[in-house]
Amino acid sequence: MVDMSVTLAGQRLRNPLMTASGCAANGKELHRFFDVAELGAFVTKSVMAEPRSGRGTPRMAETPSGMLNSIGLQGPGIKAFVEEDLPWLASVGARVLPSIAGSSSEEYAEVASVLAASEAFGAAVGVEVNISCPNVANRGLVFACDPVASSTVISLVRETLPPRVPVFAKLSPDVTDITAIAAACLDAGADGLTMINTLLGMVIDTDRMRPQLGGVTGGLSGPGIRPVAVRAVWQVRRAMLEGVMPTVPIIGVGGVRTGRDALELVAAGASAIQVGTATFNDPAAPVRVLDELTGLLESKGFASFGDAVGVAHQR
Amino acid sequence: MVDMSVTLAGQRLRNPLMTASGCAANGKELHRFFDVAELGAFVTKSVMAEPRSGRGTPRMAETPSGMLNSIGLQGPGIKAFVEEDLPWLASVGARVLPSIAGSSSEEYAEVASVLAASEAFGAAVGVEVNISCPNVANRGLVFACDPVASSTVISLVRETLPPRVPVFAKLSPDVTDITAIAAACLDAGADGLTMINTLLGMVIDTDRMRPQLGGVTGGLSGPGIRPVAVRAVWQVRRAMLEGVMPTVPIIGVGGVRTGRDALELVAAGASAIQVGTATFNDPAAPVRVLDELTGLLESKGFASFGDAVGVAHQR
Amino acid sequence: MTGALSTTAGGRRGAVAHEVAEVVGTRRVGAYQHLTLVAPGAADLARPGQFVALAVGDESSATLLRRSFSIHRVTPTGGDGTSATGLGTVEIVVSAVGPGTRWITSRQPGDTVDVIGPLGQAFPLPTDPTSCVLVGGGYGSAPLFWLAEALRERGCHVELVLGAASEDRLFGVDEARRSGDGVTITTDDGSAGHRGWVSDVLPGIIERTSAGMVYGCGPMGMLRSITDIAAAHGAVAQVAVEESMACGVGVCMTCVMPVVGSDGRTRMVRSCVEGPVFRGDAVRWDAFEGGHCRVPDDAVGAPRVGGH
Amino acid sequence: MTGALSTTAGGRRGAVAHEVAEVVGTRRVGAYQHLTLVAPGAADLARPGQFVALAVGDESSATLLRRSFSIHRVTPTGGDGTSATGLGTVEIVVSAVGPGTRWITSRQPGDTVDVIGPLGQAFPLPTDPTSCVLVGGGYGSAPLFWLAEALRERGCHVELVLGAASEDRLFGVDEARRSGDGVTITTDDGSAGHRGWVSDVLPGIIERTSAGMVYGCGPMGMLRSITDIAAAHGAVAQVAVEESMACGVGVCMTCVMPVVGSDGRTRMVRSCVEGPVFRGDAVRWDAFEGGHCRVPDDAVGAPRVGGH
Ligand SMILES: Cc1cc2nc3c(=O)[nH]c(=O)nc-3n(C[C@H](O)[C@H](O)[C@H](O)COP(=O)(O)OP(=O)(O)OC[C@H]3O[C@@H](n4cnc5c(N)ncnc54)[C@H](O)[C@@H]3O)c2cc1C
Ligand SMILES: Cc1cc2nc3c(=O)[nH]c(=O)nc-3n(C[C@H](O)[C@H](O)[C@H](O)COP(=O)(O)OP(=O)(O)OC[C@H]3O[C@@H](n4cnc5c(N)ncnc54)[C@H](O)[C@@H]3O)c2cc1C
Ligand SMILES: Cc1cc2nc3c(=O)[nH]c(=O)nc-3n(C[C@H](O)[C@H](O)[C@H](O)COP(=O)(O)O)c2cc1C
Ligand SMILES: Cc1cc2nc3c(=O)[nH]c(=O)nc-3n(C[C@H](O)[C@H](O)[C@H](O)COP(=O)(O)O)c2cc1C
Ligand code: FES
Ligand code: FES
Repeated sequence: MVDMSVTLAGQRLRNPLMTASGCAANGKELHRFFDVAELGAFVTKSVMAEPRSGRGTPRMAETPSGMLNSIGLQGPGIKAFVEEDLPWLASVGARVLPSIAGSSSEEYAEVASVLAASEAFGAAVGVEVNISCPNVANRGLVFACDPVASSTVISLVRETLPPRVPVFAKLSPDVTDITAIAAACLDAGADGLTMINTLLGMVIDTDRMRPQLGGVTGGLSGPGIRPVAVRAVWQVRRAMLEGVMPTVPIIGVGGVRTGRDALELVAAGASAIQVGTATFNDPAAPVRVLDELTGLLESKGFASFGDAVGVAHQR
Repeated sequence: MVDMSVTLAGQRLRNPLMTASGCAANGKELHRFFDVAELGAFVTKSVMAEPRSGRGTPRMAETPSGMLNSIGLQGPGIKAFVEEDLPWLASVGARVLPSIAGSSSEEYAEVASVLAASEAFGAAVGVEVNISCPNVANRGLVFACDPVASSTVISLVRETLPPRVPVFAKLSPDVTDITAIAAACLDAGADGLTMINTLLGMVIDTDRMRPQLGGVTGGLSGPGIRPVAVRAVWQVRRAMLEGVMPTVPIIGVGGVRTGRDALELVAAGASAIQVGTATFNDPAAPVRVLDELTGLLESKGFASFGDAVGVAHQR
Repeated sequence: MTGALSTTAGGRRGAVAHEVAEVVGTRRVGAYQHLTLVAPGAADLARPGQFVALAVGDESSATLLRRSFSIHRVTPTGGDGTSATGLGTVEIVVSAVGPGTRWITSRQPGDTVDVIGPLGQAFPLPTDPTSCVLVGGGYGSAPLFWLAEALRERGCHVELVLGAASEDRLFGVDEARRSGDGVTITTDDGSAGHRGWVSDVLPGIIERTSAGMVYGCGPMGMLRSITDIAAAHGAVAQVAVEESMACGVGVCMTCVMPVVGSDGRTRMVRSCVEGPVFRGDAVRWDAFEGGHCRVPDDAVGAPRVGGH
Repeated sequence: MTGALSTTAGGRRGAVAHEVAEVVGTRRVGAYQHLTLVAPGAADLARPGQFVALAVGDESSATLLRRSFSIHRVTPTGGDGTSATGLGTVEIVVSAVGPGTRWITSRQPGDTVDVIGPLGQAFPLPTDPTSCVLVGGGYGSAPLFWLAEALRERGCHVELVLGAASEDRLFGVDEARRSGDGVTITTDDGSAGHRGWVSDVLPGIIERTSAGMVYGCGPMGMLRSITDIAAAHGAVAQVAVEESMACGVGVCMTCVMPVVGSDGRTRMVRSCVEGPVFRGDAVRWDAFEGGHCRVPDDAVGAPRVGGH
């Protein structure tokens, strides 16, 4: 049997499989299909300070081997999250990686502090900071597109949270040099990285000859973008191996549908894997991918999951 | 009948359909499947100063709704191109958009000057400048990722070519802000833009647990990236409409497989369309897409192709 | 979930099955395809108004998102197990409008499709015998006959109104005659029944039958007018909507629409888990326009000028 | 190209047809699937050693790239037109190793596949009667029987050598006996014929028959050793390679390999248009290693230290 456990920035997880933020709601819905406590961690929908209605509809467009979404971070706000969602996840024994978001660096810090002060916070194995949000202070430029804005958010969140709780910065691929953003986040105190968020895309409704999404542009996800995710993980891992930045765990996400897909990200350097859009096709995808990945590692003779992380750099 | 002719930076084309550079070789191969003179323009494989062997193999990996390639700009060099390929294209009556490349801005200028001095240059309706090449003078950083490097190349090429010949800068989507690169190219004298080149991606061969491509990373193309191409064309066209930069024709490319796909790019702001990877599936794809696009415009009541360009910005 | 096995998460909230269903019947009905699927998990759990979500193609398909279809009827498992129907079947009626529905309607007996269901909220049934009008537009009538039978079992008087653009786009006229106490047909072009819309005949039927409940399933515009007419006649409308759904199971937030809650406040709620059936008068119809639905300014968490 | 029509660009260089081919036969042969396709354009133009490229799935498939297969046999159109074969058929032998070949081998009679062919260069035939040895590894034997017949028509003595890992991975043992003057079988596990590799028996056969030509089709390692053995015995090797091909028609440059030209210089040439058949001694076998092929330093346009 392959040892599938993994330690991410000091937190031991039973396995490396996670949901992806925004692709699994906050647990109850998927718990009808599998026991969410079976996951390495459950990543919740990015939560902001206040309740948010999100954008108008249509919010999605299907694309070849993927989809576009413009949800606009609809959510209940951090108060409702710590009162209802997090305790529920804790009650079923899930380990949680809450994802937080903000329109300003102060909002991130505020969300983090409410989270840290909450009763069920013990279920958290870290906090994922979704920096792919428009920064209202900077003409709506996404934090993750700017190393300075990214590092401001990460250092504020890092200061706010207790040291035992690792902070993962979730990066956007829509940048000229993702290693520069990664390095800025690590400099600011991030304990790990999650890569990648969606790519900015757009679909035209050719019946109406106008943008199909109510929000005009949206985020592209699904198997079609997997090569971009693998490349991003590879580049950042490579930079770590070359000593350009400290070596921290990378959580790989983007287009994973099967255990083989997950293994690509792992071999490129990911220490954990999130399954997003594939969950819409198969609600049990995160646990199915875990089974498939375990089987593959076994058949290749790996004794433990950790031995496979980044192996493609050695060959 | 819809009038499908289009005038691109002063050059009148019988229709807006083109091959995409590197996806159609230099004409003879596709001429077995359709008359290449039927196209608005035939875009040739990016040519450099000297003959190039390109990279080792494997040079390709199939991906969901797309593929990765790392050809490494294999080609005969500009001398053989102007002696053999361009005259052949001229002899069959094709209008040609030669694509040029270089490892330094001087190399681009050199290629442009040999091209401009060549006998069959009359067949050219412009020159496409592939600035998605590694700049040896800048640690291999791709020209198109840097506004200064992009603008240096474009102004040198612009100076070298006769004024009647429009220069199209072909942009990479792998940048934080594509409108900034577009503006820099226009400032430097580009008469039009081609968007987009491939996205940087990577595939791991999970049998061998190493990068599948001999060149490690490669360019991602095909229908899966179409939403990124539509978004890029939309953003730049929007910036033109907002007066941020002068309005010039945009040639749309990325993931076009059908007339409907082409119409997405047109409605987003493209005045011409290139078909790349889809040609590998259907060698006659460029002319099939032309037929399908013509039929769609007809059924929607457009009197001319030009009326459909950018319409999605008005609704 | 493997092979023909099904997993049913019966013990958890909103029990639902994920199963590989064999197609055991497919036939053309007017403009639609009527499919019968062996899906015992869904068949045993479903109630009228719920839907199933079908995957398109196999694991290598470029089409990732599921397609949703109202459950037309179910035949639960059990009984003596000797008849084919003892297998537990779910029937759906599909209009082939795009790549997904074209793939689904081309399935042949013996082929399998991946099915999740039952999903969403069923039509609420009145506790007392009430006079009810059931209005279906196009294939929207599919779930109504099963509903009609459930209502008549409770002693309700049931009238059905089926409307469509033309005769071939009506579904279940004969079935309507069997399941209801009265049937009215309308077509836009007059090729069957009254020429015109269901909204032309609905007021008269509500009045004639003193209906207290109006159930509707069909295009958005129709549901809105059903709601208005019901309200004008003091009846309650229950409508089943069709928003574009990426997951169907409540995890993606693409299928939302503005609905007024019991606290009087409007929220963007997921039509796949809190719907597809809503009280007509709770839906903020004013927010829908030209294929878009905006977030009403008074909705909980609506964007405020200058940010949140 | 529409429907079952085919377009054949006969007037232009390297005539090739693009056609929607109906599957008229499919049967299991050992570990392989033998398919017969109605593809009159390809059938009328093809010669032994050429290949066809098949699309996978329909227009909505996530699999864009074609898959290439050696032509096993063709039956041209013409004749009296009364027999089924008068339709013009192409036969291929497919090993289901991945998603594309699994889809292709699951096609049933009546299904269609999109076919482009014939592609590439055929095996060159000696102008004078020569003694020839034809060596096939696994399904690599598929194009050899047709070649054998063409050679015998020219008066050549033809010996066939078929090798595979095990008996079920041999293709065409009976056909070999019909088409050749002598047949030798090898399997790695000894389940049929000699235990061992084709390279174990080849030297003896070349010597015994004084062969001047050796034709090979199979895995790269085998082609290399055929080339070496032929050279050692003064024979010319002609080998058909299988490089990964994205387009098959010469436009993508993915299928290149280093081959020495008539000027003695090595170039990265496209194996789909300049191959798949190459003179064995022209191939730079030294550049292949562990699934990679590097550009030899002495190749035309090879990267130079410090850039180009
Ligand atoms: C709860 C519910 C019940 C439905 N019941 C039926 C039914 O009984 N019979 C029937 O024929 N159809 C029904 N539909 C509509 C059906 O789901 C769509 O027609 C189908 O998804 C279209 O897919 P496509 O690939 O053929 O078309 P496309 O238009 O190419 O679909 C592309 C995307 O848009 C979405 N979409 C497109 N049209 C609709 C629509 N009208 N409603 C929702 N999503 C849409 C699809 O899910 C898909 O993700 C129902 C929809 C919902 C939400
Ligand atoms: C000229 C030529 C003739 C061939 N003749 C035959 C034949 O007669 N019978 C037969 O069974 N197979 C033959 N092959 C190999 C066959 O094309 C591959 O097995 C097939 O493409 C694999 O596709 P897949 O989707 O099943 O597998 P995958 O491995 O998933 O294919 C993924 C990609 O890799 C490429 N690829 C994978 N393996 C090979 C390979 N061995 N050679 C070339 N490309 C590959 C595919 O084209 C595809 O683009 C031939 C290949 C070439 C180039
Ligand atoms: C509908 C949808 C909603 C998403 N919401 C969020 C979110 O709230 N926060 C976040 O960090 N990422 C969000 N994402 C991005 C995913 O977490 C993930 O990074 C991305 O989709 C790539 O992975 P995938 O291809 O497996 O989906 C969302 C993606 C989708 C499709
Ligand atoms: C095999 C291959 C080779 C390419 N070579 C070039 C090239 O030489 N110059 C260039 O500007 N773009 C090149 N491209 C990029 C295409 O021209 C095009 O911009 C890109 O593939 C997106 O379009 P598509 O999705 O239609 O293929 C190449 C693409 C492929 C797939
Ligand atoms: S369809 Fe995904 S939440 Fe409703
Ligand atoms: S396969 Fe495309 S050039 Fe050979």
